[in-house]
Formats: sequence, structure tokens, C-alpha cells
Amino acid sequence: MIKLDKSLINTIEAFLLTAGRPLTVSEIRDLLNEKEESIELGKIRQTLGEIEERHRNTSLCLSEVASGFRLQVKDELSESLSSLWSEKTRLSRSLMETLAIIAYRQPVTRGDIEDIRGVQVSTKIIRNLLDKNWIKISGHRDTPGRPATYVTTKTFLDDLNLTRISDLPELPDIEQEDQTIINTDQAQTG
Amino acid sequence: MIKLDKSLINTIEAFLLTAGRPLTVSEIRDLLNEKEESIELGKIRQTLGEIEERHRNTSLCLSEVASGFRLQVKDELSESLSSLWSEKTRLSRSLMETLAIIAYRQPVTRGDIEDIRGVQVSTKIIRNLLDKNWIKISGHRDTPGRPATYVTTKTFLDDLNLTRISDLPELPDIEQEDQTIINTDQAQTG
Amino acid sequence: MNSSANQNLNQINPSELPSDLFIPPNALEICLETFTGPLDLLWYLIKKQNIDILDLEIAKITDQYIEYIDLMESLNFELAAEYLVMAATLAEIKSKMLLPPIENDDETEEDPRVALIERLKQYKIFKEAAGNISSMPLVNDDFYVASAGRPKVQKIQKVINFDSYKLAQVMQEVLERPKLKDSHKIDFEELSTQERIEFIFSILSKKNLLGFYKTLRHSEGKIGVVVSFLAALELAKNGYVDLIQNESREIYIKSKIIGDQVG
Repeated sequence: MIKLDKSLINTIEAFLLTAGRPLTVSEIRDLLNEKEESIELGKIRQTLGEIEERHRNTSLCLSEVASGFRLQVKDELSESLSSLWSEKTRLSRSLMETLAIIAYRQPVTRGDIEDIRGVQVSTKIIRNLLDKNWIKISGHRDTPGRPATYVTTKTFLDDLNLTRISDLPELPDIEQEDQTIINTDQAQTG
Repeated sequence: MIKLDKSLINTIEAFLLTAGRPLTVSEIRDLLNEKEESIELGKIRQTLGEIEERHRNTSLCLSEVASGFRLQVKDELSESLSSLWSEKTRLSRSLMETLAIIAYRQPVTRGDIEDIRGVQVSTKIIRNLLDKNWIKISGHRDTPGRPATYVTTKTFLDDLNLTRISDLPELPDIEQEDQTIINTDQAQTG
Repeated sequence: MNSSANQNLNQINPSELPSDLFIPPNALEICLETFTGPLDLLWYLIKKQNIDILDLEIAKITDQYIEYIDLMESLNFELAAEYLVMAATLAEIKSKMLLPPIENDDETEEDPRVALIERLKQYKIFKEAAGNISSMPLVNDDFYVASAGRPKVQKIQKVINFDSYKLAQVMQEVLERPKLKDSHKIDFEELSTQERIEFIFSILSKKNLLGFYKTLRHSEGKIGVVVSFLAALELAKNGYVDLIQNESREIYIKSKIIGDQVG
């Protein structure tokens, strides 16, 4: 086992606290290697472990999200911090429905979303989601009008403290509940 | 002396690490008092001392600035972090051409550059090169309008790792070739 | 406003709400803003009735739905067109349900509710999923990311995407480019667009991408630029190449045919 010098731990800790975004292990390596000779990814992972250990008793914890590692305030302190952030994010149900459809059915066009929601998707909602950097345009579908297709971003996962899209709760399976009724009612599905 | 409980240290530490700005002692008191019974300013100061102590070996230090206290990365780590704050300069083709002409033909006026490039040189490009401190005005040419003449700077040489301007790679003698072509082609210029 | 809505409007006095409307009158405004669309409203009415969607009592739901949107219209709410479309759909299903089933030898006739029920089920899945996502921890509401100040002394590192050799290369290319301002006495006939097309092709057979300025010869001056440009346009028109101009303003000629063959 390689001995970890404290300066490496401190440098990586400082990267995490000043980057303003999560950092992946290879990003950390690249940042370090601009200065010094090559450092292996394994050593960086090991150092991240040391950082986690070091903060066992402080207010911080190391967290891995979609775009990499970051230092967060421990969950048990969230309550005390709410006075600093009195304004809670208010997200309309229309926005959340739109977001949910994009998250679970990506890539989707505005038309796809409208088909499910049964109502026009306002430009304001799409703009709002793009502004939050929760969704992005992934391309255009090869249908008349070449509509834009939307997907969710890593920032969306970061902001929900998730690592990958499959970390989202499973889609509710309402078929299951209804199955019995469908069978008795009529054996056919539209 | 009042015994400081760890949760108070952690709460104040978390305030400092999430506020995104320095916090004064009385701000910290107000934030705490939204949740609990009154805490004295003295106790908060004492806790700040504990926080300072706690970070003796980490990447952070407590710093008091005009608008209050904040946790910041220790100065000694500045050098290691510079890669995080690097200015990535990507030069456009037109900027690079303008810089090359100034470097190889200095001192030159804007008119000279335009003659060689065959297109107008925008003020933005000249401003950009001046901002980067790669070129400077060396004087004015004694022609109508007294146009400014530009030369490259010491910073330009430093950034390109050159000692003197003659360290620039030599150009193949195309001027010479051109001359012959023009001479055989037609004996006239402009 | 359509005529049936007007008709119903006459029967309902907004101040005297029908007794079987499930929404408390004072909550109407709030409720309206709460519904995300006609499916959401429909779902609300179904849930209030505490019935399974598959037992959808279409007549009852239709009446309530229409009463509800009539009421909203009478209160001058701006109703999305989709609410009215849904009303029409419901009315259509209702009338179909009233007709005696047509004898059909091939197969039993489809329940007119099926398509609507499918839409409702689909909507319900995402309505619930949206609720699930809403209840997840959200940054700056339920958890917080730590960040520290930068040190007082900050060494900004410069990263430059060129070196002196690149600079020399650029200088050379500038000098090799024809002087657009110079006037060379070159007859137009001497430069054939066809020849230039062949010249461009010959380069593109070796490399996929070609800077426009590389097609120019110094001695040809302005006319050479025109001929090269015409050749490039001709090639693009016939679908042999793409012309690309990026932020650097340099035009690139990209082969479409060669690339396909190679790739």
C-alpha cells in the first residue's frame, strides 16, 4: 500500500471544495497531473477514502453523484441549515409531470409529452427545465417538423443526489393493481 | 468555560461552508436562534476558535474578512490548485493570424496587417491581444492618420516559452519565391 | 364558447353550485390552478367517486366534468382548449354507451371507454412518478453542497492552445494566400471551374476535410478565389461535399462521398 501524504489529501479536498461542481476521479487526476508526474486513479480513489474518513466527525460527508464526487453537509444537519435557505424551491405539478415523462421516457419530443399529459406543454415549462439545466436537447426526431428530443442531464441527477438514472424510483405499476379487474371486465386491451 | 457540544461546532461549520459568503458573529447567532433558544455571541466566537483548531491539518482555514468569517483554502495550496482556475485560451484563426503577423513583422500598423491578411482586422481582435498583454503599442507611424504600430511583449515571449523574438521558427523563404513569380508573371505590384 | 356550454350555463347559477359537484365552491379557484390538464381533472373526479377507472361510470363522470368546465367558463377562467376537447370526447363515449351494441360477426365490439381508460392509466403512472420525484431530497432544500473560499493568493495558470511552431505555420499560410487586394491581370478563361473541381477532388481523395484557403494559389489573386468558390458551390450543390463554416470563419470543404467509401 502506498503511503498517502497529507498534502495530496489536502489538495484533493481543496479541489472538491472550490471546483463549484462535482469532480470525477479522472478529472482530479488531470488537475493533479498538470502539476506533477502521473498519479494513478487508484491512488486518487484511496485518497477520497481518506477524505471520507477524515470528515467522520465534521459537518461534511463525501458523496458520489452523477457528475462525480463532492463534499456535502451531513443530512442530520440539514434541518439546522434551513434557516439559511428559507426559500424552498417551488415546482409546479405541471413541471414535475413534464420532468417525470422526460426522465422515464427519454428521449421524448414535446408531442410525446403532450400525448401523455393530455394538454399542451407550455414553452415556459420547457424553458424553466432548460434553465435549471435539468434537461437538454439531445437531437431531433426524423418526423415532419424535425421536433427536438429532450433528455435529462447529469445536473438533474446531481441535484437529486443520485448517481444514475436507474436510481430514480421505479415507475408505478398500476397495471398490476388493475389486472384482476381487467380480466373480469373484459379480456381485451385497447 | 462552557463546554462546546460538537453539534454546535458542526452547525456553524456547515453555515460557513454553505452560505457562499462570509458570515458575521451576529448573523450566525440569528441563524442559530431561529431554531433554538438564545446563544451568546461569546459562545459563537469560542466555537469559531474550535473550528479554526479543527482545521489545523486540513485544506481549510478560518479567515476573518471585512464582512465576517469564512472558511477558505489555505494559501499554501494555491499553487496546487492553479490548474483548477486555469484560463484556457482558445484562439480563433483570425486572432492567431493577426498575432503571427505582428510577431513576424513588428512593428506593424493595423493597415499593414490588413494588407497581409487581405481582410479587415476587427477592433475586437486588437483589443483581445492587448488584454492578453501579448501586444502593445510601440509608437505611431508618420503617415496620414498617424496609425499606431504594434509589437509583441515580454509576456508573449514568456507564454510561448521563448527568450527572444528571434527564437520564433524561421519561415520558409516564400517571400523570395513570390518575388520571382510576380516578376515573371507581371512586373507590377498593387 | 360553444352552444352546448351556453345552454348549460343557463341552467347553472354559478352562485348555486350543483350539490353533486365535489369541489367546495371557495376552493374552486385554487383547484383550477391545481389541475395540470383535463386528464388530471378527470382523475380527480374519478378519485372523488372512489371508483376504479375500469368501472368508469361514463355518464356520471361526463355530467360532472361538463358541469365543472361550464362553471369554470362562467367564472371567466381561461380554459385550455384541451378541456373542451375532453368534454367532447366524454360526450361521444357517453352517447356510444347508450346505443344498443351492433351485432358483428367478426368480433365483439370494443368498449368505447377503452381508449380513454388507457390514456388515464398512462397519465396516472406519470402523475404518480412526478409525485415520487417531488418527494425526493432536492439540493438546497433537503441537502447542501459545501464550498470553501479560494485562497487569497491565486495563481492563474495560462493554458494556451498554440506554440511558436503553430504561429509560424499560420504565418506561412497567410503569406501563401493570394492577396485579395492586389489586381492581377489573369484572364478568366485561364482558370476553369471544372479544373478546380478536379483539383479539389484530387485533394479530397487523400483527406476528408479541406480548408478553403488551401484550394487557392497565390498567383491567381481574386479571380482564383472566385473560381475556387464556384467550384466548391458546384460540388456542394451536387451533393459531393458539405461546406462548413465555424466560428473561426474559415470555410471547410468536407467530402461526403470519399468519407462514405473510406468509412
